Amino acid sequence: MEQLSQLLLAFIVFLSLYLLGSSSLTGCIKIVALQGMCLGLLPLTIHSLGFHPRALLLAAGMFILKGFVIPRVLLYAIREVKIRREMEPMIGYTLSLLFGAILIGVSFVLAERLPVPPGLRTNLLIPVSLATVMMGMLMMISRIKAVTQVIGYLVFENGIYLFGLAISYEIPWLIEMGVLLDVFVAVFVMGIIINHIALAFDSISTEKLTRLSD
Amino acid sequence: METLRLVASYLMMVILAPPIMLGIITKTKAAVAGRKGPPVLQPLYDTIKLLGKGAVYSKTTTWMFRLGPVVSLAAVLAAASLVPLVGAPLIAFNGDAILFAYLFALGRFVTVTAALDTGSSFEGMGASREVAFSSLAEPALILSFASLAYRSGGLSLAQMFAPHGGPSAAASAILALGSLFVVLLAENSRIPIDDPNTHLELTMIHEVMVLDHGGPDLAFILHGAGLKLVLMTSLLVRLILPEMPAVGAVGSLVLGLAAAAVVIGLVESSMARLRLVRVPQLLVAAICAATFGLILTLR
Amino acid sequence: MIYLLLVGVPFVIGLLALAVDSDERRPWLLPFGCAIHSSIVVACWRTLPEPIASGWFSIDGLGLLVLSLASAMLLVCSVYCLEYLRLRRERHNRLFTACLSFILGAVSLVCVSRHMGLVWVGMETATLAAAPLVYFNHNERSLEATWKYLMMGSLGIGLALLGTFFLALAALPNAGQGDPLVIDTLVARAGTLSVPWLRGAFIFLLVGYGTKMGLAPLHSWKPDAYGESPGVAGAILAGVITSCPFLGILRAFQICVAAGLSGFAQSLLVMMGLLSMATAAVFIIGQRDFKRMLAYSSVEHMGILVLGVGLGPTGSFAALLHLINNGLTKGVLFLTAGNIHRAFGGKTMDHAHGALRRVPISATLFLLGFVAITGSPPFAPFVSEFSILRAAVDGNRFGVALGFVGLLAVIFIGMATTVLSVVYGVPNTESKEPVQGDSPFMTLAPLVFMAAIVFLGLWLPNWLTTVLGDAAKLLNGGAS
Amino acid sequence: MILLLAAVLALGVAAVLSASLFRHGHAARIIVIGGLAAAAIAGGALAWRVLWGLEVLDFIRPWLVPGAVFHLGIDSLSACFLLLVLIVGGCAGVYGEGYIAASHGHVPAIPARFFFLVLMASMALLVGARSAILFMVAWETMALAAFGLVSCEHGKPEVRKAGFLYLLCTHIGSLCLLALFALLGRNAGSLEFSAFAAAPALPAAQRTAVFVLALVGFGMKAGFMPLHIWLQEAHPAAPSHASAAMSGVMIEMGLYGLMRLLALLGPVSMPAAIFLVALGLVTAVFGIMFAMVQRDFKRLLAYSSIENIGIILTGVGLGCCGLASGSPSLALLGFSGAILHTINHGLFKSLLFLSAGAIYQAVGTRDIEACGGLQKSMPWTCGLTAIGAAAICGLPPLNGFTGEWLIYSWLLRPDIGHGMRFAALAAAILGVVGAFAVVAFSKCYGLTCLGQPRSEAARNAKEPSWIMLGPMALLAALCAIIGVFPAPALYVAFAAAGNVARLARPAVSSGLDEWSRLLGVVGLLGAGVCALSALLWSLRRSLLRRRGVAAGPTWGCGFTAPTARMQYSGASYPVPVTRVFTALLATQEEVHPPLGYWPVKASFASRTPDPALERWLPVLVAKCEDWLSVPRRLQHGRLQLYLLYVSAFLVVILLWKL
Repeated sequence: MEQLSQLLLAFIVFLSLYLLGSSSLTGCIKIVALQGMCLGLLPLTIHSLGFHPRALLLAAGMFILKGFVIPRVLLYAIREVKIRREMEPMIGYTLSLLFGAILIGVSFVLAERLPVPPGLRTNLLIPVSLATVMMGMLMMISRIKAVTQVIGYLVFENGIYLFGLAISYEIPWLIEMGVLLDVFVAVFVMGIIINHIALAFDSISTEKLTRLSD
Repeated sequence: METLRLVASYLMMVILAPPIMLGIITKTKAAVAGRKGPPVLQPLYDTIKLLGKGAVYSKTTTWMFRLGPVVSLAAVLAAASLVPLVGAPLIAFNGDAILFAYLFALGRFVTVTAALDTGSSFEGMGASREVAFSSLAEPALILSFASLAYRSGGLSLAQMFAPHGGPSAAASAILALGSLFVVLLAENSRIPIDDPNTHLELTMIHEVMVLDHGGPDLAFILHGAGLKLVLMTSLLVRLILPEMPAVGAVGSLVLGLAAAAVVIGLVESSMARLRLVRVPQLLVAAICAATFGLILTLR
Repeated sequence: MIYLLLVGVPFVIGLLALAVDSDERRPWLLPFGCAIHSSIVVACWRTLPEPIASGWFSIDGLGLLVLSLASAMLLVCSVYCLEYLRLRRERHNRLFTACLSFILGAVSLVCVSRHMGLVWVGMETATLAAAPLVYFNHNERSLEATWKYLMMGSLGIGLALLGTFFLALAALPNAGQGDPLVIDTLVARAGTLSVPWLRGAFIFLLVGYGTKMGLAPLHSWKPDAYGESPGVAGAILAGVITSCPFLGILRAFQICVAAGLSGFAQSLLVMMGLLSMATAAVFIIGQRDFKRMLAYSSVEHMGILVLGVGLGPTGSFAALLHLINNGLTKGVLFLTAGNIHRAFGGKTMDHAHGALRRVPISATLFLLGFVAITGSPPFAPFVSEFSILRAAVDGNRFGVALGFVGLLAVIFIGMATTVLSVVYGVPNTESKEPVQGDSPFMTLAPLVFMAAIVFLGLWLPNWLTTVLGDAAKLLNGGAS
Repeated sequence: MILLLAAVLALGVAAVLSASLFRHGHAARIIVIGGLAAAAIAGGALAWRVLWGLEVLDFIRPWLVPGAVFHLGIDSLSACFLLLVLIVGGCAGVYGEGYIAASHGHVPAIPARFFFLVLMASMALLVGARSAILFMVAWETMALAAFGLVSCEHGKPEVRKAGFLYLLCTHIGSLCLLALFALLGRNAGSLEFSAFAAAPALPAAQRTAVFVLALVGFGMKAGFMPLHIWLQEAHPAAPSHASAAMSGVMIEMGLYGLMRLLALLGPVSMPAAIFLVALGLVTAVFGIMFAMVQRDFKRLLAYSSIENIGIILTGVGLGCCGLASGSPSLALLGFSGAILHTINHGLFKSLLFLSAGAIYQAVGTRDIEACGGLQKSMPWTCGLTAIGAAAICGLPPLNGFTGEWLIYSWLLRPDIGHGMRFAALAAAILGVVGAFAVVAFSKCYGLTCLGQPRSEAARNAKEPSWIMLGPMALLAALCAIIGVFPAPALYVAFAAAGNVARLARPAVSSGLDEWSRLLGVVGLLGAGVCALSALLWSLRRSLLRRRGVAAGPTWGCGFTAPTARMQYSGASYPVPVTRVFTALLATQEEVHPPLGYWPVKASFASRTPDPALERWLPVLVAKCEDWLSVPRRLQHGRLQLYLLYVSAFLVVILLWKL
């Protein structure tokens, strides 16, 4: 079990890095979906208590939502506004990958300062979740298309959820609900906004959204 | 009785001294120039004659123009009461020196405004020059007053302008004297700062301000100017001259005044009027002298 | 029960508003709902309700303050809305009206819930409910503003959630007995919390809620959102919605102090406070758009709030007082700014000149509001700002005091330039739409706020003082 | 003490009524004058009681504002300023009614009335305030009311500029005062003035801080060089009765603050005292120099206010020197000189501003070059102006001399310590200032009222209504009375000075006897001058009665066709002096000399910009501008950047603090 969870975590980090480097929009969405599925599997593996009914429930919910529903919404959105597939990051792919690597380092440094919470099989969870959060933020910062920023936000959310796993048993299920609600609403609202942007600018590049400034 | 005598002699000095002193000055100048010159009492005759005359007033002028000569003479008369003309002053108190200076300022203010009242460009010019030069003479006057006050230990003219001993005191007194002499020339518009009997308006300072006055007004003005001269000269004389017991206080003062008149006459006939642009420099020099004198007293 | 009412009534009203489909009649729901809510709040003032649901819900001084502020401001603003929405016939106000009362509900949730998770949920609801307000004008600029507001807001919300998780991890050692995220439990067992996690929690909560509150350098959405939304939305954003994240930060601070981390927390707060004031000063100088100027002034005052909290008990008292004063004054400023904006059809110095001639009452109130917000007596903000200054000086923080006064001066210069040129002068005659002067309700609302400011500036009621004192004690480790 | 409250309330109620209920016509006029009268009666009675040594209990009530107590108290210092406020303000207020009526709507009546009365009320409250918060409330209300008055006619851009500048300066000053009181409150543990007085002495560094803060905070209001920048802009902008009250009383409140602080905290160190004297002299010289070269007569008056503030500050500094050198008599002399000059300045400066207002309304311009010959058309106004001008030059029969005389006799006192002989130089500088004042005001009065009219408007100007002339006459009468009979004013000044120097009444009264004797003689001589003038005048009359008096044209020295334009102009009049100080004044001249044999047109224009406002400040502002432009780029408009700020800040904080 432990190896499996380690493996999954490593895979999640790898997926985030891959996202930073990948250029195709649909590809990105698919990768996020994949990452979501991994997250869905993770609770089954990570805790010493093994197959807990709530863990199953949570896993199923996450698997469906992050793996299928949200990617569908996104794909629908980009089909609606028929944007060009390829997209250009503000900083080149290599550089953003480099930053991603640095952020992973940073997150491990930070995790060093935090004691490992009890009842956790792997001490990899905290740094990985921090790294995912940071890479999500990096993606939001470095990409231009609105959709990609949404994807970045999804990665960020995945990181938070990953963190939530660490304590998913100690505190009631409200937190998970919070995560789901958060992800769902975020994507939902942003989808609407993207459509409006499309109507307003007939392209969803945020380049146009720089009128308001001092 | 005593006070009555004092007042009487005071009036004598105030009425007679100015014209006679002016007369002596003109007489000296004439003598130096090798002329006979008018009699010594000529200014007195002039004054009396002017008092008897009528007056012509410009249609531009208002009551300010008529008030000017009156108030300026009154101010000088009031100043006279502070000066020990007959041994002791009529009124003496600590700080009357400042009042003395400001009474002259009052006279200047009304003369200047009276001049401006005529609306003549020439009189405006005279007024402008008068206020300018007097504002440079003011610090010299006050600084020399200060050094004299410090050295005599009192801020009353009677005290300040009494002869005192002491070498350093003497030195400072001499410097103060010098600057005071320049102030005297400036205040009374004598050569080398101003020429009382020039006839080119463009070069005048004081005379040009009184061009429009005539009759009693002019008499007041002339007498006031003369009295001003007498007052300041008598102060200087008291500072220089020790009181001669033979002739008494009044006598020594009169003699001193006569001598001063001769000196002024000699100065005026020996040198020419300065160019107007040079006048401020002379006054500033006086200020420097007074400051130096002050520093000497402080030492 | 009373909690249910506080949270439920607004949501019910909001749903009703969604149901009603007449733009004329719908707005009347708002004052109605707000009045009910306010009466409940008054009831709370009389007797504080008991905690329920194993301490998940209860009201303490802090919550009561924010709750009352929110309720009162929304009541007055809803009156303003009646007329405002009548003037804006061209827009459907269904979402606008509903969201206003959803906001009230969410804010009430934040105030009455003592569970950090619930606090967070309420915060998120408030954020989302505010988005349609920002987007009310439906033009490109408001769209951009909304986009930025939502992205930044979501980021902040996410970080705040992460902070909440950190808090839970800090509380893990005493998991099992009770719910670890209930504030009272956290404060009670503060000694047993694991310090590194708590530090992390505070940092994440500060950054997360700070983003929503608009502390520099996390403020960058603020000028856009405030500048492009209608005046009344600005008033609610600046007066009500910013006070929720502030409450969240206060909760975190409360726990840190109880756990003996007060030095760490205070240093962070003071730093962010001064930084926010400095940033505001930089951008207020030479600001030509008076709504953006107000936004930056809001950044400044958020800074003043956290600065005050960072200065210890007296400072916290002043900061809590300033929370109320700032909210009310911002109400005056934004509402009158909206009126001026509408009277001139523009919100920059180039459009708006001589407002005193065109909308005399609004312009006078705008001017007075400016004088008040910059801390001149006899207005209320003077009292709080002066107390904060005294707190700094009394605590020997002379550098902080110097920075505080200096920044206040610079900000005053900046605001005066804009405000005076807007208020005074002669209006340029060629204006597009027919000029509309002052209208009763829309001047009444800011007038009420102004009256409140003057009153509080000259006479701070005892009951308010006691509650403020209790809250300040609560914050700084005293027993509630 | 109830009386003070009554006065404040009367003014406040009158303000509200005149603004709200009775907006127009006689009702408002009656309300205003009634309020002023009621306040004057109540306050006057109170001041009388205090000055004549009767005990007045403080009025202390709890005040539900953190750290505040509603504490009113009054001592001779307060009473002295209260009297000044009520007299000058009352005259200005009554005049203002006529002024507003005669302005035909140029001066908006409601704000002019309302803010004026609020200004009065706040000043009356200010002198009674005995706790920092009450003081600040009164202070700021005063400042805001004055701002309202300045920007009454905000249609004009220069008025807006002036109002903006004034608001800036006053608010920065208030912030300094806030810091000051916070510092004192920290030391005393309370914001009560009595606690300040009782508190232990501050450490040296904080003492310096207090000194600087007080100097900036109060000096901004009083207009010490170079903090004066708002003054010469605001006074011309305000309606004349407002500028009279502002220049006559409000700016002196800054000095009241300084003296109040001295009375609370005790003597300052010798260097600080000497610094005060130096600052006062610099301010005085600067003010009068720039007054000389103005062509707008209200601006000229404003600059001369700076000068007089400088003289008063010199007096205060001398008093501090006395305290620092442990000589109570010198301290008393300095302070009393300062306070006496404050009273006098309040009287003649408001008189001059009022007459300036009358002339402005009659001629329609404030430009000296467009006036002239007004003494024929409006003899009363010009006569009163003459009195004011003579008084402000400090000429003997009038009150201006008395205060200056006290300061002179401090400076030239032969028995002051050897270390303080620098005083003589100060005396010389004061002498220059006095002489320059003669230049400035012989110009102001002479060129405005005398000579030939320089414009059509000046030729057919009209005398203002009695309601404007009455207050002016009253002020002029007070100037003359104090000049010839200074004893009462001196008594007030000494009582107040005793408070400032923290001396007991016996010590004060012994000093008072000496100096009132001397000043009595001065007044006597002044009366003598008047008597002599009357004598000579009647002599002249009798002489001229016998002879004829003819009228003719002014003697043109042979030039037969002089015109009004050939008179000496305001620009050319002070030139002989200004030529000497070109380097300091930096007058800008624009000369187009007549060219060729048949010159078509030639012109000469000169202007002297205020150095602090127009030469130093812009440089500073420009520096700040380009310094600020760097961080402005941060608000770039790009969402990605904003997100970057958040993330970067988070990471930094985490690495630093976690």
